Amino acid sequence: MAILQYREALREAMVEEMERDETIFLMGEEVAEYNGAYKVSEGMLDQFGPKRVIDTPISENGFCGLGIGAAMNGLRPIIEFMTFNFSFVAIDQIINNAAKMRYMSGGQFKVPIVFRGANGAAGQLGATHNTSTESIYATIPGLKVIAPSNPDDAKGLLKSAIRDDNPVIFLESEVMFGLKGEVSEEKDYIIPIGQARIAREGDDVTIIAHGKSHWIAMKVAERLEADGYNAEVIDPRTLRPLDMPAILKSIKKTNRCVIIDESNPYASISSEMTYRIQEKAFDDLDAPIMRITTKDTPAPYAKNLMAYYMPQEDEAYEACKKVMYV
Amino acid sequence: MAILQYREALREAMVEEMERDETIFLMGEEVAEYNGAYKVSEGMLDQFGPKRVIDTPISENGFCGLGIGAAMNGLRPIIEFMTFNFSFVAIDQIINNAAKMRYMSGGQFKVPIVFRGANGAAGQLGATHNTSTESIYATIPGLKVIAPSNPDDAKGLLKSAIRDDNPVIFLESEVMFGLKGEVSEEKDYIIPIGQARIAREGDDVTIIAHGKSHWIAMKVAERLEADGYNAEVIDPRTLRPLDMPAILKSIKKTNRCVIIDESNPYASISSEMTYRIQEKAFDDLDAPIMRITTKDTPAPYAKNLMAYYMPQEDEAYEACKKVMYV
Amino acid sequence: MASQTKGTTRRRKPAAKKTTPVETNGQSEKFPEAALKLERTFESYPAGKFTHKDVGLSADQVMAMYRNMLLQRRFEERAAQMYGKQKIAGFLHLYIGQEAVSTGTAAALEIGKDSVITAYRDHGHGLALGMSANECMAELFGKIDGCSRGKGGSMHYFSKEKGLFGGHGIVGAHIPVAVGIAFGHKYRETGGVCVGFYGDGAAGQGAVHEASNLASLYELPVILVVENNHYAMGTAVHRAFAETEFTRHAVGYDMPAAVVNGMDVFAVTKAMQDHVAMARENRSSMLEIRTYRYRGHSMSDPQKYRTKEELESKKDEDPIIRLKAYILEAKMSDAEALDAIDEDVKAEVLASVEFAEKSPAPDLSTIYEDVYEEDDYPFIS
Amino acid sequence: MASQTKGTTRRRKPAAKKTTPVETNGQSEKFPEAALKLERTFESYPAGKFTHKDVGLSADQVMAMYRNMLLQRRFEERAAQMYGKQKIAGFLHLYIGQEAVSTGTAAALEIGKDSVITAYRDHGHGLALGMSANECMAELFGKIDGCSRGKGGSMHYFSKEKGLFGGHGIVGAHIPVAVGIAFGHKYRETGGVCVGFYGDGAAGQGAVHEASNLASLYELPVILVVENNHYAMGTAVHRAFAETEFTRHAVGYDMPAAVVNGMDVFAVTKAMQDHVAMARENRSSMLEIRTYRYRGHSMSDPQKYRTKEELESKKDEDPIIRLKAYILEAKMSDAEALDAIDEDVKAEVLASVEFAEKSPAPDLSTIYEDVYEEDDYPFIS
Ligand SMILES: Cc1ncc(C[n+]2csc(CCOP(=O)(O)OP(=O)(O)O)c2C)c(N)n1
Ligand SMILES: Cc1ncc(C[n+]2csc(CCOP(=O)(O)OP(=O)(O)O)c2C)c(N)n1
Ligand SMILES: [Mg+2]
Ligand SMILES: [Mg+2]
Repeated sequence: MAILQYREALREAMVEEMERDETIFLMGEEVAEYNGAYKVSEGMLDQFGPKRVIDTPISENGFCGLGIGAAMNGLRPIIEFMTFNFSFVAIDQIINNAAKMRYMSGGQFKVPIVFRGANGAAGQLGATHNTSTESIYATIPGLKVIAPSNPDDAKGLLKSAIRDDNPVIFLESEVMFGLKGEVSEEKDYIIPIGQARIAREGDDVTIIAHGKSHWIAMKVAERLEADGYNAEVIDPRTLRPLDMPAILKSIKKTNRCVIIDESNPYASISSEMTYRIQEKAFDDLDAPIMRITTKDTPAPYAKNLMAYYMPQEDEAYEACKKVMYV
Repeated sequence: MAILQYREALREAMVEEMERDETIFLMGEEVAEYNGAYKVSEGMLDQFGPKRVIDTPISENGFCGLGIGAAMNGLRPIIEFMTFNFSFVAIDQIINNAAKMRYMSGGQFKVPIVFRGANGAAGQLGATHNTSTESIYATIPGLKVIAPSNPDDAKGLLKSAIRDDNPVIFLESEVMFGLKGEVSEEKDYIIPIGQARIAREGDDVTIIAHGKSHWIAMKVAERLEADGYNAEVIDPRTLRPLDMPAILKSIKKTNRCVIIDESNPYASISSEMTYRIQEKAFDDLDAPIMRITTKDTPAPYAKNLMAYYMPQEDEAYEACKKVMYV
Repeated sequence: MASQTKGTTRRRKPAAKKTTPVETNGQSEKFPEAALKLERTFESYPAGKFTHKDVGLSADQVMAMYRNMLLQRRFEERAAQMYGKQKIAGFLHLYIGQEAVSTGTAAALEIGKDSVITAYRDHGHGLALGMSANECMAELFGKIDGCSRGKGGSMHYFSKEKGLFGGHGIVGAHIPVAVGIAFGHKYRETGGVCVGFYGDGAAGQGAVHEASNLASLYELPVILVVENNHYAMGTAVHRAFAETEFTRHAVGYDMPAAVVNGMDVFAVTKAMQDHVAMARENRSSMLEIRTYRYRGHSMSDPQKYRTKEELESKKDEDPIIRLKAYILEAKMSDAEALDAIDEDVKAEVLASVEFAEKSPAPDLSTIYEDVYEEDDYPFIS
Repeated sequence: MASQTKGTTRRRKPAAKKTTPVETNGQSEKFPEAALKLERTFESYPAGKFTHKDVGLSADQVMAMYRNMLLQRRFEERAAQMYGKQKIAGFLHLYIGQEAVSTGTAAALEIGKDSVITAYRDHGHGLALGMSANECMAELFGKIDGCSRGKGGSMHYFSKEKGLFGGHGIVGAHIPVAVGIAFGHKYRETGGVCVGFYGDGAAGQGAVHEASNLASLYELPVILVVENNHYAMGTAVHRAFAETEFTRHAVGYDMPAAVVNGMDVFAVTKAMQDHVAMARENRSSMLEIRTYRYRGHSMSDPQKYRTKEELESKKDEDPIIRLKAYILEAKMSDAEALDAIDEDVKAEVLASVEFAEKSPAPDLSTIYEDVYEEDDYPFIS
């Protein structure tokens, strides 16, 4: 096992895949000469040259569409959003072209493309730069959506995403780019899309959390352990498709569920998980499913407000106790 | 009561408000000289002239942003999307500018604007022209989202939306534009935003459905009545904010719920309603909440596929029987 | 970074490759003391200027073009009739009047190697590229033998074999895709080029702006073509654009541009040949092809935005009548033989209707096909 | 529809209002037989050409401009320091080097009547329009007395009173809003105009394209200004645009355009005055103001994309040093008095830091304020 930063794991995934397959290229703002706004692609221009590591103008709609056309014509683009906040100017390309092209063409044209970059809150950046986009992308059939919480998953899943013949939304995190963790050194390390990871086993309550909320879940589980309760922590890793078998198996054991989801609450990932859990495991639930999300407001700037805006560890802890009736 | 088409009710709402308030204007593709792609604005250019009824180039991002700037500077724009399928090229303006401007400016600038037009499926138009956008807009704090199912609600709610000092997403339907119904002739007929309508009372099962799915709910309720069951049919009318008190009151009575939602299922309105119902009325539920949605695929063209794609009356009927355990 | 010069990104290679004369005032370190001057010339390809020989076509090829234009026309006339009979639903945007554009383009391309992408008004382009009337009609009928398996309908013709990257419904949104297809050709060194057609109305979309700059900046083998039929639904060009000369839109992208009379198939062929040649050297360019749509925008258009007189006057320019006259004048054929072609085309179209009728509706299970690559994707249900 | 002529939509009123000479070839019914020719001239506003008298400024006004430019500079220097002390977080994009642009603009506007909107690099514009250092610093500190109640931060300065419609974080997305603000002025007949600033990088956004066409088509009182500081983060202009002369981007919108040396505050004032005058007659226009950002893009920029030499050479053009030299040369003031101004400005900035420190953090309950108009909106919780 190597110890890598999250950003390094992402880079390793891209580098290994690009070494393997000449049709893969990386495109985005500042990915080449600047070595990436968040240094994810550091050194890649030097290694692969400007044919395959390509700086763009600030034209997300244009270069996402370019990626889609290139994917239809034999290439496998990796498109970096400096952050997913800026994907809204290009969302029509993702929703109407990337996700639907195979369908509209009756299967003639596939779009093997990865849209990747930081998603979700990243501190005191204000309302436009802290958007969690996962529920918006997950609602779209034709896309896959991945949100790894640690370097190992980041590597294994990004490699899978690049090899996947469908358009994949790959959600990283500004806040986690520097996060270090063990990463498999296995050659061709692949984590299959659509499989959740049981990060911690337990039978008192199931905590589901993706992306950086996973780390809140782990802390809450520790606190609960100190109280004598065993939380099972599930990191879904892939949001579309959801690994419902893994989630349902856990619920059948714990009979309670808390979801931590860094999205605005309305029609979020937590809403969907709740629907599907109660649909399939109604009789197994001993308490309502509870969710901890960001507030139902835009993101503020002030330090205290922004801290308050985010899912709170305390809230999650209290929610667990509440669903355990303790 | 007058008998009006849905489109006529919308037009009456706009005309009455524009007669009342000079700062209101209507802008969009083909709204003026062509009298509206779906004839909603027929005659309005003649009545109000080109200063207030304005044709645009096919530049949704541009003219939505224009509307937002105009709203910040003392006007009350009504922006028509030919259909909401085309709102994706402008969604950044709606999410980042309309919804967040008041917040980012610490309350200095309000954005009283209505984005209106047809939403959802409209027959054999293929994958890009059949998108239900409600869950995407409803997730955004700062917006209100309305989806009337009949002419009377269309009129009363559009008038409220135009008067509202917040940005409002107003979702109509191509398929319903010709739908006729009674419309109040009351002067200044206003239906408050955020209030559900109990379309039919009953105590065996609650069926919640907005927009044109409401009519499926009504048919299902009739079939159930023939079987000897009384369904309560709730038309939420406003999707953000949701009238949870009305919904919960009904659930406490019926203890069962079926939701018909013409969105793709993942993170849809039905997901959110389910979360909130089980959260607040867990002990009142005698069966899992069931939803009927469009298929988890893009919309196809072929007649039989498209019919199959849509929420099915039969499915909804069966779901009601299932949650009633009959 | 020495490797930069081989890159995709343009490094201000100056005016050498320009075909339009340019007063070169690249942004310099020195601030300009005097007013900046700009001069540009945009080539014109008027009707009647080019013969079939000028564009290197044999008499047989001209006859094939004529037949294909007629096929496009008769196919759509029949489709309109079938729409009236409710065999076809949704939108049906007819290309009638614009056939010289699709046909002249196809004549300048290497089909199989080059690519075309267009908006929803795509029947003409599909047939010009050699798609069969059968697969095209079956698609309109929503049948399994349609080119897109009945999933696409009128707006979504696709043919991987013929290089048609679609029929697209979101105005302007396929132009970035066009640029990406060209990117693929250059990257893979296929030698192919991409022609991206968009309507005059689509020029109002930001997507077209972004894509145009990318095409020129990255020096991609693409020809961006405004198929200017004078209206976007009911909106005449001058009601939507401050600058109605589309060639001038190319100035902001430092792209050569030309204007073409789209009612003369040889003018289109010539312009396309010239610009395809540029594209083969990775020089992107823009064409405005002026044409006219004889029918309504889709099937339910009262057409109050134009006068009967205007429509009639334009019918004098009918590209099929023009080519017919040319053929007769050049004595490539005679009236009788041309009538026989018409009969033949009509028979082909009728056969396609029969084919479409007989083709089965897609099985309901196909709704879940072609969404994802894999067969076992766990759809929500 | 006779009423059309009074409308918002432009009806091809021809070249009468043009200030740049134009070869008029409006799209005509007749197809052009010969190549189309285009000639344009873009005015230049170089440094050193205009005196304060040329732009109608009194000595007092010049001194006030000098003081304000210095205030912008010192304010940001202090803000950078406070960022280092973690009193300020998130992004902090400094305007240092660009102060002549904000200041020259404010001098040409009627504050209170006219409007300005810009991107996230907004401190200079705020202070130039007369916002107080206190409310500006408190905003950076995220305090309740900040101009945006601590909700906006560095990127989101707003002042309804001074006509600053924001500080905006999504590149280019505020330019349609700029056009809408101008629409509001015209519609309500306020006599006001709107100046919309965007970065060179932002010109790559489709939003800017769409907005530019709308502004020109609807004849709105707006001036669209590319504040060209040569880089978008690490991307030099020539690496992002096929056409690096921004004035030429205006051709596609039939808009007059000019280039301005943004290191000379009088050049900016003059250009703005000329274009504000056009705007007051509902003629939209475009300005490219060339300037230079002396600091990194935000606080964590290694700046490897430019050489030390380049940076140093640009510092010779420092707009504050230039104005100082002008003042001394014109004997409007002397070195001592200028030093006193500097001290005074520093004191004002220090006081603003103290003000910001003392201002309370917003109460947690304010998180739910300013989302909706009403107090009783039923938030999900
Ligand atoms: C983004 C978007 N906005 C609006 C529409 C609705 N619409 C479909 S066709 C059309 C007119 C397009 O005109 P033009 O580009 O000139 O093409 P033509 O129909 O003349 O071939 C419009 C507004 C759309 N499909 N996509
Ligand atoms: C749509 C969008 N894409 C990307 C970004 C990230 N970003 C922030 S500033 C910037 C560079 C902008 O450069 P320019 O417009 O020249 O303005 P300057 O910073 O030079 O003032 C980028 C890419 C963004 N904020 N919005
Ligand atoms: Mg057109
Ligand atoms: Mg810049």
